[in-house]
Amino acid sequence: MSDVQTAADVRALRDAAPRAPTDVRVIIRAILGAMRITLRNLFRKPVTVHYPDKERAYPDRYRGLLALVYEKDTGEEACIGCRLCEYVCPPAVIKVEMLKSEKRNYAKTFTLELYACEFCELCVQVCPTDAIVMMKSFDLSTTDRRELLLDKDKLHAIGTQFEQSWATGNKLRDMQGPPKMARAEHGGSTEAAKGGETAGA
Amino acid sequence: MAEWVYPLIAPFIVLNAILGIVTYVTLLERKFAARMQSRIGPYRVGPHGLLQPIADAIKLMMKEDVVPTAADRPVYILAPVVFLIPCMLIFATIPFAPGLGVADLNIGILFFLAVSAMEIVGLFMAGWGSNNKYALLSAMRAVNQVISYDLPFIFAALVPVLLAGSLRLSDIAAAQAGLWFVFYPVIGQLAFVAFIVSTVAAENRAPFDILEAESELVAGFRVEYSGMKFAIIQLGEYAHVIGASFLGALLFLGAWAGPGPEWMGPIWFLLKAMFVFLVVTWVRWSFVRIRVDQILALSWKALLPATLVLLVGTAVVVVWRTPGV
Amino acid sequence: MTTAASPSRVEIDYTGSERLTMNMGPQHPSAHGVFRAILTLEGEQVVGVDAVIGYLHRCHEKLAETLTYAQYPSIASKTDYVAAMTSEFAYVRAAEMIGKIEVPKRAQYLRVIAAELQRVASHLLWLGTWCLDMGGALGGGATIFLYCIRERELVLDLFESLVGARLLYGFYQVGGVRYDLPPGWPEKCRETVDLIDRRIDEYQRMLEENPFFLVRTQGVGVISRELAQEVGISGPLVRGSGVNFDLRRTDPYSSYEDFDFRVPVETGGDCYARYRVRMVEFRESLQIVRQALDRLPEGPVSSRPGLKSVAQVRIPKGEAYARVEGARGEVGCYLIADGSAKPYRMKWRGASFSNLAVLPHIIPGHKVADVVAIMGSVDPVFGEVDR
Amino acid sequence: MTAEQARTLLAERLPGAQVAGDRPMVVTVPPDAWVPLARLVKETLGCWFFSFLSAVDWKEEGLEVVAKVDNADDTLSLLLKTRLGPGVTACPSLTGVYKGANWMERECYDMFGIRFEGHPDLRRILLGDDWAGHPLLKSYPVDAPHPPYR
Repeated sequence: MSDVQTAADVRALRDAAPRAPTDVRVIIRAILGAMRITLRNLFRKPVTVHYPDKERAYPDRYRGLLALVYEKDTGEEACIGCRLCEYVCPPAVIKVEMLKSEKRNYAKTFTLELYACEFCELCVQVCPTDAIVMMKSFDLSTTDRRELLLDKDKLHAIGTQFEQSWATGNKLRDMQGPPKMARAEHGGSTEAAKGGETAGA
Repeated sequence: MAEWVYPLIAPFIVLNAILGIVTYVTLLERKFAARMQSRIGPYRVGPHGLLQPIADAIKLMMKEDVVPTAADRPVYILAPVVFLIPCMLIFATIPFAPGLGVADLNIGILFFLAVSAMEIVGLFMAGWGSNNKYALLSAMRAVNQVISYDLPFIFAALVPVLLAGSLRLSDIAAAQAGLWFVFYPVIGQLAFVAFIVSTVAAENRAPFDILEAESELVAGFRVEYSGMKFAIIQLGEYAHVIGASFLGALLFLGAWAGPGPEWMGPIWFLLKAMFVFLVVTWVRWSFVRIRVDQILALSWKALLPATLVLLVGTAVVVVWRTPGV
Repeated sequence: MTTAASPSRVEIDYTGSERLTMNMGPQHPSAHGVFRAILTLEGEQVVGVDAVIGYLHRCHEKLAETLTYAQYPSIASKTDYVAAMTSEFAYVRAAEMIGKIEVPKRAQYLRVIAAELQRVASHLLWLGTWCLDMGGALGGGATIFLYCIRERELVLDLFESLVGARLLYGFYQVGGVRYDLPPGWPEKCRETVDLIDRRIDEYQRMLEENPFFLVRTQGVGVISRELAQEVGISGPLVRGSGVNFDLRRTDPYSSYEDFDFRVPVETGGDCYARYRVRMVEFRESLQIVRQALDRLPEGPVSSRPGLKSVAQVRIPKGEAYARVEGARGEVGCYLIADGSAKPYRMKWRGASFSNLAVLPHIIPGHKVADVVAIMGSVDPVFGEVDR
Repeated sequence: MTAEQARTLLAERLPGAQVAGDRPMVVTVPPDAWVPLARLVKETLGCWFFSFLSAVDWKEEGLEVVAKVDNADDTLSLLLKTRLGPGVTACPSLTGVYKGANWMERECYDMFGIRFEGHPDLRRILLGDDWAGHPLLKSYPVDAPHPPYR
């Protein structure tokens, strides 16, 4: 750190560097060239979208608001309270309590702190019953932080309010996993594929 | 009407006209710059953003006018006014139509150039008065730059004066009836380019806007101003650029000469001034800013000698062209 | 956040003129994020600089010890949030090197496409913010900034239709990638790549011989070849100083050897040389994306079954250092695994951390305006510096 | 300078060094041979690129300082390790050999509390000066509320 560069060194370095073109023709051509670009853009269509008036087109895999959905056929709540999403969530914003009953289990309470969620879609990925999905909408702003602490019925309300994006647990897992026949010979090679094993986080 | 009424009403009308033009020129610039950057520009306030300047003006008036405690109060408070006065005075000598003007002095352009050099006093007062490191640095740079670019500005403006042979602005405009000075064979184009470059620099517009270089000095000498004082400084700056554009239109583009009936004159004059303003804005939005020492080097080493040679050349051509001198 | 001037700055012979200590940052418009440079000025001349970092420190390395291999990739993208794809790439490769997990060919190609598109998007943001710093928000700089952002939006749209997110993706996972290409994506990608190629010609015509730009960048912030090698900077910075060091060439990973591309090296070492290196890298990355799209093989996108639970990915005991050529240089991840679902220790080697360490050596002697140009050309991202 | 040449050179110049593996080649030395190893690696093996320097907390067995250097021209990459004994928090500094080590060692001190002798300016680089404790030590509680900031 002793050799602190001084202004003289800098001036020497600058003189050594190649000089900017000094003959007038090059300068004029460069200046006019640059101004021609801005002029050409003057007549191009502007790309900004009038956001609040016109809605932006969402791709079908859009990762927006989180929501809980109902079973397609029986119309019941899809969530069985298995807490897999609670374990996998990196910022641990999901809290689920299971309600045991005879045919199948339900989620007694399901809270999601949307203000800390990172929209990484891991919860959607691990959900065995495709209960939690992401919506095609990103207007999450509220005037009060407490509104962002979503409970079960708020999550269900969002589920019906917006259009659901493509990704659900099973679709993601099928896309990731190697095709069926490849999986057979992969079998137990490198890791113990004990599906659905819910080791504590 | 009595002869004292006209000098009273004319300035009142011209000042209000200028205030109107300046506020709407800011909108024109924002829309023009937006389109150049493939975006739309203000469009929410009023139809297509037409009420945006009025909204800005009201906002600035309502904003709290913070005076920093460490500021040198008298200098700080007077600075915006001292800055605004010359910027408004320059419109006194500009004739908007053959007879229509506040005061058509026979030394019109001399008055214009002298007064427009006065704005640097207000600017330095603002920088010094706000007692802020960034403002001080920016005020120093401002004095350097404006002074070194006033000379080329004056020499470029004097070329049409030589061609027209009179300092009175209306005479210069009349002399261009046949041939606009910008189309004068060689001298006209060079003088017009020199005029545009020195206008851009003398008004600290990019690419020479090291005065309020955000990336280094945050907001330059205006950093401690807010509310109405900030509006006045902003108004003064834009008025100065508009004044230079009007002067450019008058000197080089034959002020009110244009096809169409007689009363169309002022409208043509306004359109030409707006054209000059848009050229200055076009330059502003196309280039990266250059450093302080390079700006000064460009002025003293390149622009000043060039305009001097141009002036002498014009003089030689004028003397050679007028028979029997 | 040290307040007192650090003893490390040797007291330079005081030439009597008034000394001004100016704070550039941490909330400075051109500080590229939260970075504070305490500049000691003599008039316009910078005499001494003391860099203060740590404002964006979230202790990623402690976080990595509490999150499993399945969770951490989407957090890893928060280190270098401007080039999120390459950050995840390093972590995931380190885990695969320890567990000797082979990645299917298609996943390797998808990774290369994503990483190169991310380099283009990151360089676009670099060019935009650099011209914005030098040109001013109300000047020509803003014009080039908005053009670059307009093009970057096209790349982000591609990522959005592929992954669903625009800035932080979580696209990579141990053993491959999490998403396959949606239908119609390759055609859209080729069309975007061609458009960006044409637009880069426009930027070059606006800047290349432009005297305003050249005068601001040539001979400014020169990093000599020795200093470059001494401080351990990497990426476009070191290639701008004449050192031919590109990980995609010296240590090819994820089937980079299948593509032919040119590694640009300039000898000037100043801001302009770094600018030229990055402009060539734009074209080379676009070229790689085209080649990868042409030769994209069929097959699975991951060698492991879909993620079903948090602790599904277990890595046997071992350690490895995986490195990736990010947009700013060598992004590395030194991982020590102890056989459980969480790593024992993870050291993140951010490219910007070493690149920034060169600033105190090159800034003194320049004017204040140059400091802005140098900061922009070093292109630090403070998520990666502070981790 | 291929890996074998490097291996033989290391063996006869530094008897105490155990060399293992090839990519990267791991070289473990006792702390007192740390600076000579760095100097040897830089001058003779031509490893000019200083990738990173960090530490690992092996709980009872004490701290281990790790440094990665590369010779980019002929793809020779070395991982240098030195195990500080249990309870030892002092280590010779590499700033004399590599300028890049300056900030890295400051971060290592900040996170692990290892005092590097010979470092020109050893102070915290990422955390505030008034921060108590060194976060990356295994003994540092993960989510216990930290007094001053909660």
